Amino acid sequence: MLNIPIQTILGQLLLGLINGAFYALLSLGLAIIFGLLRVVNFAHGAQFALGAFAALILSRYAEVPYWGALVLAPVIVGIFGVLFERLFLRRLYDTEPTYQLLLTFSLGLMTEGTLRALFGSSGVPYANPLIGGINLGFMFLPFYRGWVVVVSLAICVGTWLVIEKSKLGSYLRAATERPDLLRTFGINVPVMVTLTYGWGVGLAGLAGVMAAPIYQVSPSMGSHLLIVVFAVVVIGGMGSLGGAILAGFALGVLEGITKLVYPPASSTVIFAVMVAVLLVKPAGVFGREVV
Amino acid sequence: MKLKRFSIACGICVIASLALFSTSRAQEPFKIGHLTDLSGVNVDISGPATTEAMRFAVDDFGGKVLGRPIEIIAGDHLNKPDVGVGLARKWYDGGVSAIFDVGVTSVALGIQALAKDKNKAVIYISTGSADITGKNCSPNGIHWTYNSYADAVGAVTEALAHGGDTWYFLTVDYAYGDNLQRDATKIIEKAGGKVIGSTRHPIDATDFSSDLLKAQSSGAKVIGLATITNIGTNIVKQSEEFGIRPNQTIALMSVDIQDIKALGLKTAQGLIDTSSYYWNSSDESRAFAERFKRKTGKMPNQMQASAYGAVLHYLKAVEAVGSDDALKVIAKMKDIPINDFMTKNGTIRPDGRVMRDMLVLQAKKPEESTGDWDLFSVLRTIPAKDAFAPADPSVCPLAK
Amino acid sequence: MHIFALRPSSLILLVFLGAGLLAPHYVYPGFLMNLLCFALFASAYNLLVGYVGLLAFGHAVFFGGASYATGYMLRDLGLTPEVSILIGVIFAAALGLVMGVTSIRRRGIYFSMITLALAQMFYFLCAQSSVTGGENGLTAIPRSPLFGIFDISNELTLYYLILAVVAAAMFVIYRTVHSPFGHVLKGIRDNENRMISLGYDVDRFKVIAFTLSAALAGLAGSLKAIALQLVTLVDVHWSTSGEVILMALIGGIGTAVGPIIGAGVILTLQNYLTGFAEWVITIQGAIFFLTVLLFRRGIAGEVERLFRMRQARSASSQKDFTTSVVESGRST
Amino acid sequence: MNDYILEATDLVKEFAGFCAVDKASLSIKRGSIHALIGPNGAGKTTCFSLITKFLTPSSGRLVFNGEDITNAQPAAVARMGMVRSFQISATFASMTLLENVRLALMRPTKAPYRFWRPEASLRGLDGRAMELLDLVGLAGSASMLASEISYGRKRALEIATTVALDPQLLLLDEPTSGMGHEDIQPIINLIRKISNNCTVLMVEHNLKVVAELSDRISVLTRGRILTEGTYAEVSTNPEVMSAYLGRRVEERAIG
Repeated sequence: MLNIPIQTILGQLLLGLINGAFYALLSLGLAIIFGLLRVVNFAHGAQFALGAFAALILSRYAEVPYWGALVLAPVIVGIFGVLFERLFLRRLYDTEPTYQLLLTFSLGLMTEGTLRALFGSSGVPYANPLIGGINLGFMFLPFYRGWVVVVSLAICVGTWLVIEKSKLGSYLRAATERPDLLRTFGINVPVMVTLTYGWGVGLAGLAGVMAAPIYQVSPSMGSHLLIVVFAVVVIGGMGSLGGAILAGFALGVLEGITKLVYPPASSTVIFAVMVAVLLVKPAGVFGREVV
Repeated sequence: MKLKRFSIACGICVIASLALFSTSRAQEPFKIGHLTDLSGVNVDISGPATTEAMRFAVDDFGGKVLGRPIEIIAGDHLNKPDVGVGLARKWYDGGVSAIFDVGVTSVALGIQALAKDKNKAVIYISTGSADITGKNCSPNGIHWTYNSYADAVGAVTEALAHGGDTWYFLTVDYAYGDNLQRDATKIIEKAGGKVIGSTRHPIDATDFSSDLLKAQSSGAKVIGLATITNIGTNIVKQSEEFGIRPNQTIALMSVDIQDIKALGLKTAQGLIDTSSYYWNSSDESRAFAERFKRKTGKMPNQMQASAYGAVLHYLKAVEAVGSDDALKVIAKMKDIPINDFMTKNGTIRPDGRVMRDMLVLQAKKPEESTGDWDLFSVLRTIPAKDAFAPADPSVCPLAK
Repeated sequence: MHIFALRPSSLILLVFLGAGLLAPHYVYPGFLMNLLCFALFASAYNLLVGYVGLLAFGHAVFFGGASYATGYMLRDLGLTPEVSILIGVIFAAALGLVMGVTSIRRRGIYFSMITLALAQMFYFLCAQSSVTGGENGLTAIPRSPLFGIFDISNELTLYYLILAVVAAAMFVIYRTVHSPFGHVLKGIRDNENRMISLGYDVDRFKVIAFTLSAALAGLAGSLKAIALQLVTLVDVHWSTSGEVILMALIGGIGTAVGPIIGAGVILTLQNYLTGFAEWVITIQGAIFFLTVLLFRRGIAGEVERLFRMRQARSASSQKDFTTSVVESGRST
Repeated sequence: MNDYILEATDLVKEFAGFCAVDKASLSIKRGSIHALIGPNGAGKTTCFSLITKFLTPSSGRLVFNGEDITNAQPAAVARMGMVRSFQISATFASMTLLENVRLALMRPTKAPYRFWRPEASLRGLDGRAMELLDLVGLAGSASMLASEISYGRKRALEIATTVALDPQLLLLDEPTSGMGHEDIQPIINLIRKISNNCTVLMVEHNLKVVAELSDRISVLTRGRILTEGTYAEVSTNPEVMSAYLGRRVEERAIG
């Protein structure tokens, strides 16, 4: 079984990278929310599904094409996130993280349940906007999958630059560590926190729109991904954005390799990696340990 | 001692709330249960709409049996065996004579054992596992609508008939997937075909491009999807991107009208579904479908449609026996032929398998479809003896 | 000890025991057995999250693992129930020891994640193994006679047996919480670094607590295997770990009776919300949502807080309740 | 056994390229009260954590009572008789004052592992616990919860808990930080009282406290020991004046 042709290996690696693009986008959103707000966002999977459904509803009732939904749906999901943060999550900032986690978890439950009650469980199709592909010699690469990687990379790198390298980003980081200090400089900290949550959630929505043409749009499309993406963030180092992005792509590739060697383990291998990483590097590969 | 008073108050509350749950026993209706997924991932396969179909049957039967009014209790097992079996146990102990539908195999197998224990009847509608009439067969259980074997037969034979003699399987890494692949392989090899490879995926996988790529490079003429329905439709959708069809045929073994609708005809066209029912196959089936749609807003699938016949047949047998003793009623059900709007002269095998002809349906091209629910054309009918695997006395002692 | 000298919390537990004795005359025993098993499971979990402050996310491993072990012993090896239960508990304790030793050095969210990861790996093993029956699970587990002689196939007999075992286990938890060992655990929860500076090997205490909690969760799982005569993959799935967290939360983390109430609420929701069909999940979510926002201490925690406030007002000099088990909320 | 209960040699601690403690050496004489002072950010707290083993030094050597403890665990050092307090008062909020002290008293016994014994089995320790509470003037509030008492009394409770372990070396991390003036004098008296039975090393900001209590003083700046001596020696050292006192004057001028 191990005499696998090189074309197959290349193909699997590339496919892994493509899947990694989704992981990276989702885990980036999660890492932003955790890194800057210290909130473990368990609604992330449902917000991912919400993004896909937003695109679907936009095309069905307003005839907004994919390209419009790509911008609008994340904004809509982001606004939901902002409202949720402003109205509810905010009240729990001075409690233990467990309660924030449980609140987002129940938000996820409500979102998924409502989508299922309204749209059923079997899923709804969403048309592929980029039909066709090119033959790379070792595999056939659909245009749409290529597009996913490009968008994901662009968004990931852009977000990382803004938060890690720009002045706005340094305010953000400072805001969450020393809100009192920033307030004296006249910067509105609660608004920044809200916008950060909105941005993280918007990224989940964006991933949802991008997933819509590949997967069936279904209420449970995010719940499988949720704990996998959590694992990605932990491996990368909670709060490390670069770590989340790299670990996302790396996991995609690792899954690809597992599919070659022992396919049934492909969705479990990540947890083995996570245990190993946490035992050796307690704060994740790129994390700084905060006690 | 305020806290002590609190604890006593607490106790009173507990006891009072217990009393609230206590059942008042007035006139005893004849109770049958509809146990299925009413809210979760499988709700579209059966769900609350099936309860409606069962109500039709009760109404058409006259609302009474053995002089008692018939009551249908609906319950949600949330796809969790402990919830499902717990509920079933409670129903049986509370006087429910028969449970219909169920779904998820792990729940069904739990109830199969329970029904035998309690000597009650259970009639499976949306459950697929052929084990119900195989190694887990029971004199108290009837497998009514279809099973995993029948589900696959149409797609496999149709592909074989069109020259698909080399196969590659994408199989879910579960006993269910194994069985499906094993059954399909038997049919393929009997027809002179060959299985040249397979790959297994975990049940929580979402991306199948890697498996599809392997299947593509294997050069097999047919890619068989021996997997659960949700995954199957996802694979079909993803196969579009990689341009797998028309070079290779995709044989989706477990699929239903809801899934075809979910995929959309553009993607689904040409797929084969083996089903006991299609709403547009005869005047009688159309009449039932209209009635169903008026009530629920959608067309029935085979589970929902066949639930009607299952309840009707069961009630007939109860009336004929004159009691709800499960062994006697089920023996009676096996005695009399099944006849309703969708099943003609159906029989029940000793192992509990309902034998009925199955329809081979093919998803239409988008341009051929004239309406929302105009999804299939009927290709042919598979006679009952070919639609189901023969009974195997070596695994089920009931089979003769 | 005179009965009126008992703590209020132990009195509440006695009241619950009394209610347990009467309950089968009012409520269906099958439901009650399930309730008892989950109440014990949640209490065992509460021992860890409420009294040590460890938010483990993989307790289904012990519950389901012991369930499988007990089911297998009863069905495939034909052992008697008491031996099967014992083996289940030992199996769960061993799993707990391994998971505890592996994860205990990590703190906060990392601890949660490593327990989740180990639980996912255990789930994978269960799904692959032939012993567990894969996705079909172990069905038709026999209710063999206890000690080879006592018939437990009768629902009511089995119910009282389970009630007795669960009550004994609850007493073990109660005793543990109030023992010198329990004080050490609370010390770790309140201020781990201070405990280290007092010379306590906190990791060792945490591992012992983890193992104890795992063993008790295993006992709950073993009993469930006999009560339901069925074990499936759901029992080791992460959603079951999540469910037990919700039970502890809704009832009140760190309270003696909270987990029992929490188990009751969640199982009742599952059993009695059916009328809402498609909206069940949404309603469940909304209930959890409101609980977290409005009744963060959980039902028992909030009730206790109210009484404590009244008490503080009426008897400010009387301080003899300050050692009450029922801690209001968790200190950070 | 020599005169020094604790000897630290060339302790170094680096955090990601930044050197918080740089070759600090320190010897604490048995029976003395030794103070470690220095301006903000001089590395006092890091130094303190290194000695108590809550941090592991990048290099250097620590000897306590003639035993090398460079790589020991913090709990193990505590059991050897070196007990620390914390900057932010470290009490067990959900327990009574009596239980707080008892938790320390029961540590050397076999009780901690006995999960099957009732709480009443600890009654034997109550007498000693009350003595200790009495020592710090808290005997009257023994049954109050630790979360219910004032900040100053929490510090006193913490000292009672620490003394309960009968330490040979007591390490106090800013024992008067965050306290009102009225609370400081009782704490000074308390520290003097307990120093009869053990050696004390304290990190302290309040120079009045340092002047009043300490036998010897080490001054730390930028991770290095600048000088060591009595209060009189140190306070007249010009280097200390510029590095430490000078800065305090500046701060005061700004503030």
